[in-house]
Amino acid sequence: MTSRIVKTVTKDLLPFILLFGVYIILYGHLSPGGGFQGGVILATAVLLVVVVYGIGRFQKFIPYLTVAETVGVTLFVLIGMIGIAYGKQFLVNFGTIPLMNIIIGLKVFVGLLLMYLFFIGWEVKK
Amino acid sequence: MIEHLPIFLLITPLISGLIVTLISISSKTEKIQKIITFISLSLPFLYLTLLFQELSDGVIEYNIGGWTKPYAITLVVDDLAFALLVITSIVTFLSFIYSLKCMRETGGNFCFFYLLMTTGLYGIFLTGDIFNLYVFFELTVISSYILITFGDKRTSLMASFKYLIMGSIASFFFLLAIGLLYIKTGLLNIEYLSMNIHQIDCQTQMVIFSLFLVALGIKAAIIPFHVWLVSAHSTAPSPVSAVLSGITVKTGVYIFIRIFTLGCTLQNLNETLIALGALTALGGVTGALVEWDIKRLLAYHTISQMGFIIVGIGTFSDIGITGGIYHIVNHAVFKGLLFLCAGSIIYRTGTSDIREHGIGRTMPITLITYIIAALAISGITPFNGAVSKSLIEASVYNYPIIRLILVFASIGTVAHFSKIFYYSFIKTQKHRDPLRYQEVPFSMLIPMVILAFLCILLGIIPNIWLDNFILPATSSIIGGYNVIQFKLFDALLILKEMIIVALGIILLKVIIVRSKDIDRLRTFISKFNLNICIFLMAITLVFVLVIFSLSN
Amino acid sequence: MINGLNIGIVLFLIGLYGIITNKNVIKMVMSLGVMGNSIVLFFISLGYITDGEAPIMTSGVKQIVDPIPQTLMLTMIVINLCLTALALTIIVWLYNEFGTLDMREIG
Amino acid sequence: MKIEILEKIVVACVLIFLGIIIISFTMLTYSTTLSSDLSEYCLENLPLTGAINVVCAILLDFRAYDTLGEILIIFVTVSGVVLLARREK
Repeated sequence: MTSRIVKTVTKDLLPFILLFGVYIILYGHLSPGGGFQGGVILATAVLLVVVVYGIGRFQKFIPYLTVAETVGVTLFVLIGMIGIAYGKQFLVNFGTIPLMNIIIGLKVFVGLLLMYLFFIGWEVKK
Repeated sequence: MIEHLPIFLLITPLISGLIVTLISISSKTEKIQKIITFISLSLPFLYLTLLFQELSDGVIEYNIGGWTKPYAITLVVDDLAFALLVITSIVTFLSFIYSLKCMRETGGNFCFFYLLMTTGLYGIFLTGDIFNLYVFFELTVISSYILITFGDKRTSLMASFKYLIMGSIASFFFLLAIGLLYIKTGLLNIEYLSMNIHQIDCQTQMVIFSLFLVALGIKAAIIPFHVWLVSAHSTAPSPVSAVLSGITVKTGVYIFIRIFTLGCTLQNLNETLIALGALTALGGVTGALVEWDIKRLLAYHTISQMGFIIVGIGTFSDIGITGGIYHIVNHAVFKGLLFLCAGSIIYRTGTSDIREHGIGRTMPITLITYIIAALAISGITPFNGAVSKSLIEASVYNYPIIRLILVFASIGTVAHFSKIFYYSFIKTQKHRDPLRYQEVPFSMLIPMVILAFLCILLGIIPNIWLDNFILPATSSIIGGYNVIQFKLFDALLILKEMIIVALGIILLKVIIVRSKDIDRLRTFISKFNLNICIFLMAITLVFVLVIFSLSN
Repeated sequence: MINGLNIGIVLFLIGLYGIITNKNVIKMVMSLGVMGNSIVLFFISLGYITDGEAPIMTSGVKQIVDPIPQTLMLTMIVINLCLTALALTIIVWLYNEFGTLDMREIG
Repeated sequence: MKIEILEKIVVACVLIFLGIIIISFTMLTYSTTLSSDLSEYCLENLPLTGAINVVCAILLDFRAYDTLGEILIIFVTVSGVVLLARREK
C-alpha cells in the first residue's frame, strides 16, 4: 500500500471522515446516529491510516488507548451513579444523553482501534 | 440506601474489576489487585444478609432509570433469585480463595475476567427483563471463553472455540424466540410475558417453546446439545471449572424455570422435558464410562446431574420443582467441591489421568472432602444429594420407566466415583516422589473444607432449608406449595441406597473386566463432534415441533 | 409470504446449514455471521410498519416504525461483533498450535 | 466423496422441513399500526428524555442498563483480544 495515489487520497480524506464521525456522535440525539456508529466511523478512519502508512507510529499509543478504554467504562458507571447520589435510581437521566453518547463514542472508538491494531500487528509479525 | 441493594450487588464486582485494570496498567504488583478482588467478592454476603431481611416483606423490585414497571428494565429479587444469588456468591468467593495459590502466574488478568464473569452471573439472576438476560448471559460466557484459555495450552483453545460456537447458536435461537414473543405481546418483562403468554395462538407458542428449548438446552447441556460442556469444563483451570459447573450451567435451568413454568398451555411439554432429562441423566453417566481423565469424568457427571434437575423441573409439580431447585443448590456445592479436589490432586501430581495418581493417604484432608462430596453426589443419606434426589424421584412417581432410568444413573454415579476413589486414592504409585505427595497449601484447603461442611449441613437438617429457602422459591414460581417434610432416616430409603452402592461397585468391576467393549464405546462417543451435534440439535427441534403439533 | 420476517428465518437456517456442513473453522465463523445478520433482518422487519418513517420525532412525522427492535439490534450487532472478533483471535492461535484449520483434525 | 454429498442433502432436507414448519406455524406479516405497549410508552415519555431520536433515547435512557452490559462486553472482548495477542507460545 505504498502507492502515491492512495497516500494522497487518504491524507485529504482523513479530516472529513473524522469530522463526519464526530458529527454522528455529537448529533446522535437529534438525527440518525449515536455513540456506537460514530465510534466505528472514527475507528475505521484511523484504520485507513494504519493500512496505508503502516502500523509503526501507532504502536506507542497502545498503553494510552487501554487507559482511555477503562476510563470510558468508569465514566459511564459514574454517570449512572449520579442518580443514586441524588436519591433516584441507577442510570436516571439528567439530560445526560449527549454526554453518554460522547463517552460511548470514545469507548467504541478506542476499543475497536485496539482490536484492529492487534489484528494488524499479527499480520506484520508473520 | 437500602433500596439500592440489588444494583450494588451488581456494581461492586464491576467497579472493582475496573479498578483492577487501572492498577494493572500502572504497576505490576498483583497483591493489591487480589486484595481488591477478595473484598469485592466478600461484600455480596453483607448485601445478601440485608436483602434477606427485606425479602420477608415481599418481592424486592428496582426500576432502573426511574420508569414505571413493565416498561423499564426491572431488577427482581424474589426467593428463587435470592437462593441462586446466595449460592453464586458462596461458590465464586470460595473458588477465588482457592485460585490465589493455583493461578499464580496469570495474576491481575485472571482477577479482572473473574470479576466480570461474576458481574454477569449476578446480572442474570437479578434481571427481570428478557433481552437484558441475553446481554448479561453474553457477558458471562464471553468472560468464560477467555477464562477457559487460561487452562491447558493446546486443548483449551479448542474447548473455548467449541463453547463459543455453541453459545452463539444458543443466543441466536434465544433471540428468535424473544422476537416472536415481542411481536405477539409487545412486552419484554418476564413477569408480564408469562401473564400474557396464553393469549398467543397455539402454533406460535409451539415454535416459541421449541426455540427456547434448544436455546436453553444448549446452555443447560441437555444431551443432544452437550458437546461443548465436556471439553470446556475439563480444560479450564480448576477454580473456573468449579464456577462453570456449579453456577454457569445452572443459568440455563434458571431461565427454564422462569419461562417454561409460566402460563404455558401446550400439551406434552412436560413429557418432552422429562424424557429429555432422563436421556441426559443416563447419557452423561454412559459418556463417563470411557474416561480416565478426572476432570472429564466430573464434567460428564455435570451433564448427568443436569438431567436430574431437568426431570424434576419438567414435572411442573411443586414437589418436582422443589427437588429441582434443591438439587441446583446441592449440585453447585458438591460439584464445586469435586472440581476443587480434582484441582488439588492435579496441583500435586501434575497429571489429570487417574491411573497415574495413586496418592494414597498422603493428602488426608483432600481425601476426606472427596469422600464427602462423592457420597453426596451419589445420594447417600446423611448428605445433601440424598434429599434432592429422593424428592425428584418422588415427583416422577407416575412414570416408572423414568424412575428406573434415574436409578440406573445413580448406580453409574456410584461406579464412577468409586473408580476415581480406587485409582486416585487407594492404589499407590511405586516410585513415590515425597515432594509431590503432600497436602496442598492452606488457602486451597479452606474452601474445600467449607464446601464439605456445607454438604453435610444441607443434608443433615433438610427441613430447615426446605422451609426457609427452597419452598418459598417454589412458591414464587407456581404461586403456592404444600409443606414437604423430609424424613431423614427412612429405613426403606437407606436399604435402597445400599443396594445402589452394591450394584455400583459390581458395575465398576464389570467395567474394569470388559475393557474391550469400553474401547468400542469410546470410538462411538468420539464420533459426536461439533457438526454432528448441531445436526442432532436441528433434528431434535423438528422432532419436538412435530410432537407438539401432533398433540395440540 | 415473501417478507423480511420469513427471509430472516430462511437465512437463519442457511447459516445453520453452513455450520453443520462446513469443517473449516473460518467458514463456521462466517456462517455464524450469516445467522447473526439474519436475526438483525428478522428484528428490523418485526418493527417495520407499512409506510412508516424513521423514528425521529421532528415535526410532520405521522407514522413511525417500531423503535424497540432497532434498539435491541444495535445492542445485538455490537455483541455479535465482539463474538466474531474473539472467535477470529482464537482461530489465529488454533492455527499457530495445530497448523490446520480443519475441524476434524483439531478435534 | 459420495457420502459427503449425501450428508449435505440430508442436512438440507431436514433444515428445509424445519423452515417450512416454522414459517407455516408462525405466519408472520408486516404490521400496519404501531401496536406495542412498550414503544407507545417510550413515545409518550420522549419529551422527558431531551432527545428527538427515539432509538437514541431508548438506547441511553429507557434501556440504558442494556447499554451498560453492552459496553462491558466490548471492554471484556478488547481485553481478551489484547491478552490473547500477548500470550506466549
